[in-house]
Amino acid sequence: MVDLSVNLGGIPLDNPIIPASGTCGFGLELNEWYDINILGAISLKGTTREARFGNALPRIAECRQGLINSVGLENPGIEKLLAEKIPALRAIYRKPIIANISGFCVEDFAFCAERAEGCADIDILEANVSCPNVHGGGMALGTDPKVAAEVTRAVKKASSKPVFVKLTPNVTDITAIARACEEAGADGLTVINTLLGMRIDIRTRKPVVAASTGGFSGPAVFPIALRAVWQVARACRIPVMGCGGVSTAEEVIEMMMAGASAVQVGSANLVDPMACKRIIEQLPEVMERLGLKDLKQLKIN
Amino acid sequence: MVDLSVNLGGIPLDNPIIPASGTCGFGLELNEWYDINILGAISLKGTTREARFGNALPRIAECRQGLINSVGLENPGIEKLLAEKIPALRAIYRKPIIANISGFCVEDFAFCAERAEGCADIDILEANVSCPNVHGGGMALGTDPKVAAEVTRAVKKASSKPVFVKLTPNVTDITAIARACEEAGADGLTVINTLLGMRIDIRTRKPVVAASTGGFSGPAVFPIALRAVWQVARACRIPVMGCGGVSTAEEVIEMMMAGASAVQVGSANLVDPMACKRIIEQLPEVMERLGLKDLKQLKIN
Amino acid sequence: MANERTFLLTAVEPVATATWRLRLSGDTTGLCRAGQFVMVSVPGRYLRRPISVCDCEPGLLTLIVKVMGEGTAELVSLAPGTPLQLLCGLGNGFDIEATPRDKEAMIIGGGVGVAPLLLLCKQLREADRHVTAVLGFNTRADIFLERELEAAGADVIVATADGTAGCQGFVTDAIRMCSLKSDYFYACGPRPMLKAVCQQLRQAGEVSTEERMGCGAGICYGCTCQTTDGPKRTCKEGPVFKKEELVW
Amino acid sequence: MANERTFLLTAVEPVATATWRLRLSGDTTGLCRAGQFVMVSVPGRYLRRPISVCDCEPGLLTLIVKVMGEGTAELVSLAPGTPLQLLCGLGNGFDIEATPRDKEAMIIGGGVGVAPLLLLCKQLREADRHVTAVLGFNTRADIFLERELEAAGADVIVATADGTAGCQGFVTDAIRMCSLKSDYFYACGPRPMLKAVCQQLRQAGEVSTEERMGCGAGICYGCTCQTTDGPKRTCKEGPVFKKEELVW
Repeated sequence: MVDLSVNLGGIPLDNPIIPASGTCGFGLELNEWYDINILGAISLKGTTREARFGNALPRIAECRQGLINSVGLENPGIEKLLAEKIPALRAIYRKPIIANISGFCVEDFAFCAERAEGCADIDILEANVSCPNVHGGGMALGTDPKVAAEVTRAVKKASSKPVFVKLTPNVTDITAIARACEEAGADGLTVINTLLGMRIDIRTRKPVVAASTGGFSGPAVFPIALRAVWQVARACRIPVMGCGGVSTAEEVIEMMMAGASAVQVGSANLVDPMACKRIIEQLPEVMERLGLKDLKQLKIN
Repeated sequence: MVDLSVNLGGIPLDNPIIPASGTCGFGLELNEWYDINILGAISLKGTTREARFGNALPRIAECRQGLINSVGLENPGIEKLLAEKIPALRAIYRKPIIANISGFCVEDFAFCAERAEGCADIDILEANVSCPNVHGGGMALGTDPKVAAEVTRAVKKASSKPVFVKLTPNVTDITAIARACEEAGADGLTVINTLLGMRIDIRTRKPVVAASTGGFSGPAVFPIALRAVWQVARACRIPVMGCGGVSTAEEVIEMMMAGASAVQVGSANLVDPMACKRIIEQLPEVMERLGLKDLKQLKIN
Repeated sequence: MANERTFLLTAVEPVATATWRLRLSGDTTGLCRAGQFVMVSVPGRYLRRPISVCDCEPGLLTLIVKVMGEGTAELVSLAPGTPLQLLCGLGNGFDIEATPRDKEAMIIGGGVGVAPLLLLCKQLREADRHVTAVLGFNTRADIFLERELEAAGADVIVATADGTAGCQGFVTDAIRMCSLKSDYFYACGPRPMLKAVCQQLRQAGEVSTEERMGCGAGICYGCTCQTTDGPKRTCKEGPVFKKEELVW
Repeated sequence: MANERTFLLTAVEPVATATWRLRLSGDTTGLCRAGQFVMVSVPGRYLRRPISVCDCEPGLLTLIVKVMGEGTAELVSLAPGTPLQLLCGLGNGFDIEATPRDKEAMIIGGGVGVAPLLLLCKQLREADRHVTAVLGFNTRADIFLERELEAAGADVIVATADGTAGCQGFVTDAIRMCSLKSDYFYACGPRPMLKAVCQQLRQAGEVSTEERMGCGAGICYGCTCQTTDGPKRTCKEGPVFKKEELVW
C-alpha cells in the first residue's frame, strides 16, 4: 500500500489533489458527480466583496489542448459565500476548504479576509492577485512585487488563517513576486493562474470571447506551470500548490518533483467532472510503477 | 484567383509565410524537402559574434502540442554565416533573407549588424533579444524596455537594413518593450519567441533537457502568441511578424486578423519539414471559403 | 441525475443540409427528460460539445448535429461503432406539467432548435396534452423532423424564410397567419426567433436558450445569463427558462 | 534523398521482451541504405519518433521498436492497416565500402541497437564482405534477429549479461573470449557499449549513435554532438560516425 497523504504547510491532506478555484463551483456542483470527500481539499470559486455578474458572453473559447475563459469573477459576493455556500458545502464535506478571495484594491482583500475570519469552516485563504479577466485590479495587483506584498500583509493582518497567494505567470520574473509575498508573511503560494490568451473567429472577424482576451488554461500550459512551480519552489521556503494543465496522475507527480506540496487540478474538471476522482484513483498505480511509497520529498533540485 | 502577396513594412513578399529562425537551419536543409523559393521569406538560424556549440544534450523535450528546446544558440558565428551560409543559400534562393542575430550585450548586436551591413544578400535583420536558452544575455536583454531600446539603437546605427526586433513573451507587459523598440527606431517587430518551459522525467527524476528549462513552442502556445500580436499591433505602428504555434492556413489568417503583416511558422517545420509548403498551398482555399480576395487589411480592432 | 456514460455510435444519417442524425446505443435509464442535453467528447478536440437530445428510447439515444465548425464536422464523420463518452442528463429540461392536462401545447422550433421538440412532443402526448408544432427553416432543404413529429401526434406547420415549403416567413408569421392558438408554448431556436416568439405570444411559455459553454455541468460559470431572477447558468438552471425570466 | 512517404502498417509482432517488429508496406525506392532511420508520426504525440531501419526490401520496410515510453507503447499498439506517415532516408548510414572487398567485417549490436545490423549484414554480404555479428543482450528473453542474421550469411555470436544464452558478459567480453578478428567494425547500441567497443578494438570502424532528436531532418540542431571535427548533427551528419571522430 502506498501513502497518498501530504502536508500542506502544517495542514494534513489525505492526498495532494485539490480542484482549482473556478473549476469546481462551490463544491456541491462537483459532488453531483462523485463524493467529494475523496479530495485532498477544495478551492472554491473566487469571491469578491460585492456580488458580480462577470463579463459579457461568450466567455469561453476552445484552443488546442486548452481553453480561454473570460468569466471575470462571477460570484455571489463574500456575504452569500459565508451565509449560504460554505454551510451548504460543510454539511456534506469534511475535508479542508480553501476560500479563494479576490478584489480590485488592497482594501477589498482585507475586507473579504476579515469577513472570512469569522467562518470556522474555512481552513485556508487563497488570495487571488492574478485574475486576468478583470480590469483595474485582478492580475494588475499580482504583477508588482510591492502591491502583491501589500495585499498579502493586509490579508494576514485581517486573518489568522493560513494564507496562500495565487500568482500570475504573466510576469517577467515570478520569483520576485513570490519572494515579496513570502517576506510579507504569506504561508504559501499557488502557482499558477491562467495565461493571458486570445482567439479570433476568422469567420466573424471578432475575438471569440466578448472581452477580447481571457485566461488560457489546460494541458497546453503544463510546461509553463511546471517551470514556474520549479522556480518558485527554489526561490521560497513556503509551500507551493502547483496548478496549471494537470490532468493525469503522472503530471501530479511531475508537479511535486518540481516542488509542489499539493496539486490543483483545473481545466481537467471542465472536460471531465470526474477528473480529480480518476487522478486520485490512478495515483497508487503510478506510484507503484515508479517505486514510490509516499509523496514526500519528491522535490528535485 | 486570390492574391497572397503582402507588404512587410515596404518589402513586398509573394506570400506571408516565413519559416522562423531556428526551425529551417540556414535554408539549404529545408530546400532538401521542397523548393524554398515558394516561401514569402526565410529567417535563418540565430547567429552570434563567435561560433557556439550551445547547451549540453539532451536539448529537446516533448510536450502536448509542443516541445521544449534548449539548443542555446548553436551557430557557426557571424563570419561563417556571411562567408559560407548566405552565399550558399543565395545561390539557390531568390526571395528575401532575414538574418537573425543575437548576443550577450549591446556591443555583440552592434558587431553582428555591422558585419551584416556589408552583405547585400541580407534583406532584413532580426535582432533576437528573446532567446530563453542563454544566460547573461538572450532573453534578459529583451525583458527591460531600456535595454531592448539600446540594442535596437545600436543595430540601427550599425546598419541601413530594415531591423525587426524579436520579442519575448516572458514579460509582464510586452507592449512596453514593443513601444521602446519602436521609439528606438525599429522598423518592425517579431512577436513572439518561445515561452520559458520545463519538463521533468518522473522515472529518472531529472529535468528532461540538460539545461533544466528551455523554450516552449508549438500549437500549445498559439493563443498566447495571438494575444501578444494583437496587443503589440494595437500599441505600435510598425509592422509585426506574427510567430508562435502556427501550423495551419487558418491560423495564419487568425494571426493576420490579430495584426500581423506576415507570419512565421516555427515548430511545425520540425514535425513536418513540408509544413510551410502545405500552408502556402492551403491558403487560397481557406481564403476563398472566407470570401477573402487578398490578405490586406485583415487586422481587426 | 447527471452522469457519464459510454454510448456506441450506431448510425450517422443526413437529414437536411449540413444536418445529421446520430443514433447511439447504450444505457438510457433515467435520461429521458425532454429539453436536456448531453456533452459529447470529440476525438482531438479539448472541449465537449453540448447537443440537445432529440429522442430517447430504452437503449437508444438520438441526437441531431448541425455542422457549425471543425468539431461538429469531425463528430458527424465518425464511423459507426465508435464509442462516445457522454455526460448525460444535463440541464433542467422542459416542464411538461406547465401545460394543463388536456390543453393545447404549442412547440416551436427554428433550425437545429427543432431537434429537442420530438421527445418533447412524445412526452406531451403521453401526458395527454394536444400538440401543435411550428417549425421554421430557411429553405426546403433544411427541413427535418416534420414527419416524425406528425407520427408522434402533433399537428405540424412548417414555415420557410424563402417560401420554398409551407408558409413563407418566420414561425411568428406562421402562427399569426394560421391563427394558431395554444394554452402554453415551448420554443427552441436562435435568439432572435425566441425573442420574437416571446413578444408575440400572449400565453405563458418557456424557451430553451443556447450559449457557448465550457463544461456543461454548472462548474465553470462560462454560460451564465442574466435573468429577471438574477444570473443563471444556461447549462444548469437552464437551458430552459420561463418566458418571464428572460432578459432580451 | 530524404522525403515523406505514407506506409501501411501490415503487421506488429513481438520479437523479444518489450520489443516489436513492425512491417510496413509502401514505396521503398531509394531508401535502402543500411544505418539510416525514419521519423514516424505517432497519433496523439507531437514529435515524430526516430527508428532505425532494420530491413528494407522492395515494397516492404521492417522496423524494430523497443517500448521506452508512452509514444513507443502507442506505436506498437496500432492496428494493422493503420497508415503511417514517415520521413524516410534520414541520416548518413553505414559505409559498406569502408570494409575492403573480401575482408572481414564485424557488426556489433547491443539491445535494440541490433536492429539496423540486418540490412547492414545483407548489404555487406551482397558486396562480398565476410560478416561476423556480435549481439549483446541483457538476458535470453531479449534476444532477437539472431536467426535472421545467420540466414543472411553472418557468423553470429550472442552474449548475455546474465549468461542465460551465449557467452556471459558484454559484447566486448565475447569478442575477447572468442578471439574474434576483423578488418573493420560497425557498432550500434547504448553509449557505454559503443565506448567500450571503440576502446577495445584496434582496427578502424564506425558506430551509430543515439541522441534525443527534435526534427530528425537537420533542421532544429537539437541533437548536435561534439566530434573531433567540430559539432555535428546526429540526425544529419550522423547517426554513423567514424571511431576517430567520436568524443567520449
